[in-house]
Amino acid sequence: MQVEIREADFDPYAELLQYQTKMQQGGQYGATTIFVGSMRDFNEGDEVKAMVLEHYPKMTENFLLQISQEAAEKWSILDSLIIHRVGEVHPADPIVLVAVWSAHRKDAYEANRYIMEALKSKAPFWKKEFLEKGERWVQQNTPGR
Amino acid sequence: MQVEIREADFDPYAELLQYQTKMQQGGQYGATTIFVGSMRDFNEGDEVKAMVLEHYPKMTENFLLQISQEAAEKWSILDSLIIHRVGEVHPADPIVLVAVWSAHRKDAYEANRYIMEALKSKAPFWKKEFLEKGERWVQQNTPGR
Amino acid sequence: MMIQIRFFASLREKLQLDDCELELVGPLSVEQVWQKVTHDQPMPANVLCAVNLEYVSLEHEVTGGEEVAFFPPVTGG
Amino acid sequence: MMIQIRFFASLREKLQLDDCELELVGPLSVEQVWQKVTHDQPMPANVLCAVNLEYVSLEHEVTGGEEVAFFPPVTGG
Repeated sequence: MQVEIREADFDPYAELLQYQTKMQQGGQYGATTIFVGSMRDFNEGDEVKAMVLEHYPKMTENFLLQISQEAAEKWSILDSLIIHRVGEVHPADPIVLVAVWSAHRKDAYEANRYIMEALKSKAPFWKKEFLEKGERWVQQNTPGR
Repeated sequence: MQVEIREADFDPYAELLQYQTKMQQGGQYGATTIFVGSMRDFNEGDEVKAMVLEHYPKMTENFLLQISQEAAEKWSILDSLIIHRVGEVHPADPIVLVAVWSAHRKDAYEANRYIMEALKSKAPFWKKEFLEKGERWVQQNTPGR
Repeated sequence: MMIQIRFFASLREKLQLDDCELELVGPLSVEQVWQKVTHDQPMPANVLCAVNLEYVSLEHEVTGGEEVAFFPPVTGG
Repeated sequence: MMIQIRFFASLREKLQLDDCELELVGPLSVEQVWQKVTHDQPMPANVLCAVNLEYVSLEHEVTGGEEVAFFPPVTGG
């Protein structure tokens, strides 16, 4: 179970390969579910040029670890990984990676979604968008969207 | 939208990176959901040494394309990829990869799960397990598990 | 008119029947195709059937030129 | 006893308040902490509050030594 805040661009697929190799649980997990959230170039009718992600250091890591643990209590999972970007990101850059390894797909799907919904609704990150003209803070995340 | 049957081992993360690069839709998708099914070394109380996956050529591809299209009609998705192994596989080998790209996470999660449940319940693949002593056909997939 | 018949996985092994052809004299339901090619072996309750690569029910009629497939519950993924 | 107070994101920019400290003479609710450090600016309805890195309600009392944080709805992921 691992949680990381990244200040630089990352390749989610390279991270997954590396983490999974280190896990050494091949043969135990039958199901891996992965969510990758990436920056879109369009939001609320406007073209977005860049974004800055702010976070609350330590509280973020604590919270992400807490929801990973909650997921491990609610579902039968073997391991999980969360990576979240902070700092300046550009369209197409990965922002968040959530991966869950489990024996069976039901646990893997449900635990992954649980973590993402908790992250979206309560993890202390904030996005400021930079548009052609000016900048704005994203007001709120839409539940379950 | 792509569907592939593979006769040799594949690296799902390398495939994802390659497919996504070719897609050229970076900035449009905010959500990518991925399911990777891997071979477990244990099933129904027995250690499994190897497995052979048989399929019904052409019907499999048709069916997988059909469920990809159904998912694209039911949810707002930008692209999808399914890769499924056939032939001899060993513990920890990837068997199936399902990836869905969408603007928003709800569509990406639901479409991915829809494809996997349809694949598990109706795509014409069959697994034969090789145990320490003897071999056996897997009897059926458990719905939603 | 001929039809092609195919068996897959455990069903192929159990019946010890390879893929074969059948000459039709008139339309047959896929259930009747089963009876002819297996020489009236009982059909397991969970057998699935496809005609020309699409799932069909056992009542589906074939008239010639089709590929008919019988197989056990699928176990992919 | 001192407490540390932090503001994040749009709230920090709007209030134009940097992180600061406050000397406590007795226990205060986090709502009272807000009133003191913002000089009674109205608190937006959706403000979230954490004490020592855990979410708390506005009635939560601090007695000294804590880190109190105020921030707008989160928008990560």
